[in-house]
Amino acid sequence: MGDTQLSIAITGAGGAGVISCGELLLKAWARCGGRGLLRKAFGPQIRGGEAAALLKFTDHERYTAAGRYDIIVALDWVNFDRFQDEIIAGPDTVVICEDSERIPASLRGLPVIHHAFAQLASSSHPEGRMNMVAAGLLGHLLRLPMSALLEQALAKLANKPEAYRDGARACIASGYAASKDIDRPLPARDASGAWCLTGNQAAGFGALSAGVRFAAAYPITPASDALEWLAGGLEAVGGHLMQAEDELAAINMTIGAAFGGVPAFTATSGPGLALMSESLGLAVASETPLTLLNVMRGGPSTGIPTKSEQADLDIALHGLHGDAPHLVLAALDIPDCASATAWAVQLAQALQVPAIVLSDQFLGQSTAVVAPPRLPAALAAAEPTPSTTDEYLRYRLTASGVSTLAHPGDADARYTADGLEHNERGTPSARASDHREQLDKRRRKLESFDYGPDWGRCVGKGDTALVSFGSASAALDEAAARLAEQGAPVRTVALRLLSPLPVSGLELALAGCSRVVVVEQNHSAQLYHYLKGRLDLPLESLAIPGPVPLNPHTIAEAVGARQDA
Amino acid sequence: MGDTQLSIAITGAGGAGVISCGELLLKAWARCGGRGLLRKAFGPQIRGGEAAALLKFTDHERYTAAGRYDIIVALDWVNFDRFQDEIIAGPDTVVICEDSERIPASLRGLPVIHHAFAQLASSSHPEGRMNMVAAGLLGHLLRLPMSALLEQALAKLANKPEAYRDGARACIASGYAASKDIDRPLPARDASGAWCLTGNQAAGFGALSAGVRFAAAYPITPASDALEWLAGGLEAVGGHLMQAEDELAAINMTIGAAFGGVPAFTATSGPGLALMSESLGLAVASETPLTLLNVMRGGPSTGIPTKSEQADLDIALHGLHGDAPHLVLAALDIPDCASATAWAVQLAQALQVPAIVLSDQFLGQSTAVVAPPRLPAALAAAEPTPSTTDEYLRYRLTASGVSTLAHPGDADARYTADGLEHNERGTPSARASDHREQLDKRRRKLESFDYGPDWGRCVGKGDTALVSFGSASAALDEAAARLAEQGAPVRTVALRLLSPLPVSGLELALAGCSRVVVVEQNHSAQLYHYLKGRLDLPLESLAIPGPVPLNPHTIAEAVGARQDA
Amino acid sequence: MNEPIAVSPKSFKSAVKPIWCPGCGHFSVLNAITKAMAALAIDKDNSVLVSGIGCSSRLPAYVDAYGFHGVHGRGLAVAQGLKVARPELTVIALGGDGDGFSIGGNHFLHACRRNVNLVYIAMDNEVYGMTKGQASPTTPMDWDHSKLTPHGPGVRPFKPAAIALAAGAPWIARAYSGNPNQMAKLIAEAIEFEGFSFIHVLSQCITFCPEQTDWKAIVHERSEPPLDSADLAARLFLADDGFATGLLYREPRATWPPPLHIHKNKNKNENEALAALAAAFAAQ
Amino acid sequence: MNEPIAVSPKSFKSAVKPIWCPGCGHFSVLNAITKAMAALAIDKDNSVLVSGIGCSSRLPAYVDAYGFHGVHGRGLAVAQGLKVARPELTVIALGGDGDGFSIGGNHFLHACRRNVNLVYIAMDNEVYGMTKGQASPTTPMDWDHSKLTPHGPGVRPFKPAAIALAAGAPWIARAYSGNPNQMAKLIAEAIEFEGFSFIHVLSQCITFCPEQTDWKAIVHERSEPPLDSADLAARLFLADDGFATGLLYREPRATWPPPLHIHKNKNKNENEALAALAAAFAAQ
Ligand SMILES: Cc1ncc(C[n+]2csc(CCOP(=O)(O)OP(=O)(O)O)c2C)c(N)n1
Ligand SMILES: Cc1ncc(C[n+]2csc(CCOP(=O)(O)OP(=O)(O)O)c2C)c(N)n1
Ligand code: SF4
Ligand code: SF4
Ligand SMILES: [Mg+2]
Ligand SMILES: [Mg+2]
Repeated sequence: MGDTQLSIAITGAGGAGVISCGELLLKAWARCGGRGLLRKAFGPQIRGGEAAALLKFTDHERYTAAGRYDIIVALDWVNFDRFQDEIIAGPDTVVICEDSERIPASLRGLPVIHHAFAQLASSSHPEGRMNMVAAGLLGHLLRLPMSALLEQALAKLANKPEAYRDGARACIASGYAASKDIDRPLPARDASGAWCLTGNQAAGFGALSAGVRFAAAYPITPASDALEWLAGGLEAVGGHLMQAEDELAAINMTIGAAFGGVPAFTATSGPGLALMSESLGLAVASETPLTLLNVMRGGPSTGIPTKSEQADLDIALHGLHGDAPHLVLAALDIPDCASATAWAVQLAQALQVPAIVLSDQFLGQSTAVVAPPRLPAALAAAEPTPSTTDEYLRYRLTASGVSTLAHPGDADARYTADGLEHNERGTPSARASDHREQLDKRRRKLESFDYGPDWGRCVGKGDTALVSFGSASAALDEAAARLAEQGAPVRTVALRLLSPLPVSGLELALAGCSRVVVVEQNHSAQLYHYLKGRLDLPLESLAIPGPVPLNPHTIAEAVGARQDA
Repeated sequence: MGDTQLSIAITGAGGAGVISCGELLLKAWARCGGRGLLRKAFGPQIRGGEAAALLKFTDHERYTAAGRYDIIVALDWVNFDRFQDEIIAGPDTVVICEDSERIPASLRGLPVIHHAFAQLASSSHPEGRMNMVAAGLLGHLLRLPMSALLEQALAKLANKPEAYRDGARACIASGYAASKDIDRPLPARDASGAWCLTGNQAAGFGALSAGVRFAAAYPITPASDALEWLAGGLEAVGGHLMQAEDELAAINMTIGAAFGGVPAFTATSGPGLALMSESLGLAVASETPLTLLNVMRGGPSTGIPTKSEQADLDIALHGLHGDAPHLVLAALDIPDCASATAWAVQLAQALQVPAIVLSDQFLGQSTAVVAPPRLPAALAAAEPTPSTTDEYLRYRLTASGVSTLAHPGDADARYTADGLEHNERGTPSARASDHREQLDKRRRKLESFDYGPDWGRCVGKGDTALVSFGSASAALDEAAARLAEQGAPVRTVALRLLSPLPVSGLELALAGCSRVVVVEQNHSAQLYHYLKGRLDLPLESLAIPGPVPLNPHTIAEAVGARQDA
Repeated sequence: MNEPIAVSPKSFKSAVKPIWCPGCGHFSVLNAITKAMAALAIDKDNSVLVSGIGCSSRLPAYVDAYGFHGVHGRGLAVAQGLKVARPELTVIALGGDGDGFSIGGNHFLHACRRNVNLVYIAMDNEVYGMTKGQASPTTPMDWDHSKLTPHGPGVRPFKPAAIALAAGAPWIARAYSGNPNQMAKLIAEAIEFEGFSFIHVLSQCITFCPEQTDWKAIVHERSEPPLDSADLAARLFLADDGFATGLLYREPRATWPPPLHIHKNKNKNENEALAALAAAFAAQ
Repeated sequence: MNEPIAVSPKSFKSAVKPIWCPGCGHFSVLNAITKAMAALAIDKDNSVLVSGIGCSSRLPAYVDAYGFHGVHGRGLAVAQGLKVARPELTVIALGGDGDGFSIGGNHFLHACRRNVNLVYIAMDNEVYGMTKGQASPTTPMDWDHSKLTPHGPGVRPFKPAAIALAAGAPWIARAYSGNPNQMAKLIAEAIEFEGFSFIHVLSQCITFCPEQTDWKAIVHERSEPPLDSADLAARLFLADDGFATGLLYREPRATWPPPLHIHKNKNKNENEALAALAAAFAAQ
């Protein structure tokens, strides 16, 4: 397995189509057997702001964003400037731009290729666009056949007027022709059977595969596209997606469908999760299963809606009022968005509890070429403890904590589900004994369940361990690879199950470590404090807020440096 | 200082007026120089359910609920039964009831006084009510002059028809006459200058005293009466209370008034806090000061709305999405509801941040006779770091993290407050450097502030410490007294400031302890895990969920027992 | 309405004893619901009552059917999700004026628009009963019995029928707790109506608004057939006294989801569909 | 409206450059607002623009006044709290159709009822622009351009003016982004009106609804004087095409808080009042 990479950043105005250009290139590359990743970066607002397509072409699956770019294509400099903190050049970076006069300070001294995007676009065709010129240019650099580029462009424009397609054809051709060769090794293209998808699509697919047949939706960046994919997906399998008036309605519609026995799902991001938290508590108390995908973005408040951060861990774990035990999972990478979501649906259904799956803008909106996601095998149906009475008791106290869940339509099991504290029958009760028994039951069913080995991914050996969750895990793995090269091998533990915390699994995985560094992409070290509050281990924190993706190099350095200190 | 106590429980149906009876007795007692506490207990719903007035007459200020009752007055047994877990009899308890045939098992064998409440009520006056008969009876037992009872009864009925007052007079008189003496020592009545109020009233008073001139309200048990008191209080000082359509409106109205420069307040309980969490994040990001009183009740979800629990600590600390540092305080007892709330208002204004004050149903709705609350001295106004530019920068980076806050009407400081990440000027920005700087600033202003010694109350010496927050603290102090009597003195630390956690103060207070037991009234040990996540101390957990009040005896035993183990 | 069948309304009551104050109007609503269910010989196992929080919202536990007692103000959202997921069920949402018009106002608006086929019964006593008598959106401007608004709310009362109409509800009736037979008839009609049917029930709170016993004298049954055009109905709802009872407006229109959609869903081969979705992700 | 004074609208623009798509209708609303402010020679230091989240809601930062850019759907609540706390300020709330009629629907309803003296401008482009073009409450039933609702939302569009009227708004106008002069005039009138004034602006989203350029041909100015009775206005709002512009309805009524209350508050001695409140707690 070689390790050749080529990374390309393309920046432009929000409407200039750099993202489409990146998608076209990645898909054409994938079509020819290549692997890679496209990260999408936007300004604070979706329209009218800046956009960047951040491509990484690789010869094996790599889920981290590029730290430095080999090629930077700037359609203009104003918009490039807004990514100053995010698009870093290396010493060999090649800059391709229209305006070679006003190159920003950070790129000065680098080789520059001037390219008249605007002029080529307009001279090629009345409907010509700069992004297609760029696609042609970069397609040539990537040594892709023009036919592969055209195939993708035409597929994308299939429902548009003929003139658009003609324009794309002409521009790709002229970009291709005008391309100057640069001397860069290209990653091998030998994949087969790969999929090309975003984490949000993967999450939708995972949900559907695990049986979700109802979703309620209120749009929010960066979760909307998971819901958009599901709208079509649900229709295909015979389910329903309802667009709700707000997140309060969305979560309650989800609860309603779930109460009806139809596995139900919703997706949102931080602000929406906050709005849903009251009713998540209702799902806990009424023991209604549901799955909620939270695609994290920069916070607090509206924050940085279009950029990635891992700062909703606290609210996912502790954002419900009262003692409200529930499931929290995290997807580790783009294909794992499918696996983790499918697992969450299974667990939620089996344990009659809401499950929150944490993803983030990076995972959710990046497109990757990957092996098809591994979907979890169906959970063995929990053996219901036989009832000792004839009467149906919705909230019967059982050894496992799980009671038989009847649904409307089931004969002679009529009951009223309740968010008020209740007795086994479901009748509201304020008695201390009922309260204690139901609190115990709701905790017991989560804590006594055997989650198996899927709670996390543990790799490597060493005296030092790096622990993380979600998308930070890929950066961890790359950091570990670097440290191993430097002769300082480390273990990595990536948590897929965050609540209930797999304490014994973690303790085993971290046994004997003299250092445990908790790495996460937020400011207040949320995972660190959570783990420290539950484990007796020598923890250290490495918390770096977004929106720039976690850099494996930085992590390796920080860990290495402290090792020396 | 003696330590004579007399505790009386009066139970009846929701509409039977046992609470009024208890209030009448406590107020008459206070009027005669006595000290005491009235805890109110209700069934799961306010109307039509059961109610209990739980009185404790004492000779010095005591803020815990009684563990056992010396006298139990049951107007009927059906409603008494619903309090089985809460109203515990001792070996010498006297039972006073109408129906001495159907005494429940738990009370059998105790001395019983039969009292024909219903018959006396109806024979005394057409408008006669049992609760007033009971008031007369118990007033006599307490050796209160009849005039003191009548004074309170007539004041309460001042706006009712004359016949009601006549009925009350007649019933009190006949109850008084029919009273049989029981041989119990009575606490001394030598207080002067005391106040008689609930924690919710105290919180309202604290808010007003600290300058609050606007409140927004959505009713919720057990917080509504804080808002109801404030409606009158604000009118008296020239402010406004707006009744909102929901909690989302309430918190945003509060933010609006605060943005206008008027110190603003709202109060709610768990479900409402959950709904407010998104907009609390807005207050954090836009640096808008406000104070939110959260009167905790049994959870999760609708839970047990009328009973006390301390299970909203997690959501108060961690319920906001993104990295959203804010203030969390807790009132330690009924008068401290005034002091802690006033301090919270001062801190929120000084640090331009939302402050959550945790109280609970026990503190909020119990009436106590206490020394007037101590209000904090005005905070020294933070010296604003002089600006180096002429331009007004709303979110200027300063050493303290606090920037000058201009309000509409101020000349030439126009800016737009924003929940989007922004630069110093307030202009939205998605740049990593702006994000990092503003995250640092928002944390810095909270963490670098000197909160002084008011962060908690530390009492006693010993190798073992008991740590708690809020209303559990009183139980802690009594447990400590018991342990001291048993020759096992302990320290107690009651936290008034929970976030930012006063780590150095705590470490000093707990220095040298070999055991630190974290005591709290919830199921999942929320304070324990929070402290463990932030302190390197040998912590143990003693978490007991509601709704029965924490019992000092149980705590002392648990701590003692473990000491032996 | 079908021929009444000999099922006793009592058999539709559950074993849980209502804990409302004696004289509360909500008792009549409970009676009217069980009467209507009996009259239609409704299948208990396939019926669900959904509510929010309030004295009124406690009702589902008192009926022998499936029930969902949710959180304050969100019952209509639960009911819509349920009905869309399980179109064969009879779904009745209910709650109070605080629950439905104050905190739940947005869901009320959008449920009227969306027109999912279910019944919504708003039990309006012009007060927050459960939390001890604060003003609700329907409270008269000058009602000064609450300490929270000691001079009255000072806000124009919310007009449920007018809002429902403006938002697009196709079936609007008003009933009164003093006339449970009329109410039962309306509930039965609402269940049979194809679409979102809204029944505004004047249901007195004897404890906090004893003055509502005067409603008896004011309430009047509207004898004309229901109006069938929104602009005419709007005049009625905005200009009248709000005490006319009966079926006031009826103008059926497309429900959500489109019936075709429900039908189409029945015949899907899920595995084939999933395989096709997977195939679309194939890179090569 | 006062005699226009020679203040330039441009001086009411801030230094922040709008980042809307070229051709977005929201530019006109910005122009109309600054024009109205100039025409009234409004004191910038005493004016506040409050908004929620959406392309439209970004507007406050572009005006040289105080501004508050809140969270999605809650701008009206912020604006009401602000105006009640600081009655001397000029407060303009604004936002989009998603912000105001979907997630913010409940606050819209209750703001109309409550009648706090402020202006509310809803910039309606029948779409969620900011989140890339999903259906909003005002989207036509069959608009199938969003993947979230690939066959169209299938729900009857929300009628903002009809809802505002039913909820009790006393002043309702409609404007169009293609006619900023008329809009400026209406905004100025709204500012001067004593009460809650609602301007429904048809403001096209060129990116996601290019078909809205056709509005130019459909929009028609209503020349009659504004209606002054709710039941008549209801007929107009429910039966017409929704494209009539101008001041459509005006029927002043009591604002909240009652003006007397505001006035009384001015003369309180706070210390005396606090002492009296404390005295009421005295036990002996
Ligand atoms: C989120 C939330 N806010 C507030 C409450 C408190 N609360 C419970 S019931 C209720 C009002 C009930 O009034 P209504 O719906 O009219 O029912 P009624 O009791 O009058 O029948 C309120 C405000 C709550 N349970 N949850
Ligand atoms: C609580 C919450 N939910 C969802 C969003 C995502 N969101 C941002 S703007 C918007 C819709 C904006 O539409 P509209 O108000 O019509 O404004 P426009 O962009 O069309 O001008 C949505 C759903 C959010 N920011 N917050
Ligand atoms: S308080 Fe009012 S609404 Fe509630 S049960 Fe009693 S009478 Fe009925
Ligand atoms: S997306 Fe639409 S609403 Fe948003 S700025 Fe562009 S044109 Fe305007
Ligand atoms: Mg009510
Ligand atoms: Mg819009």
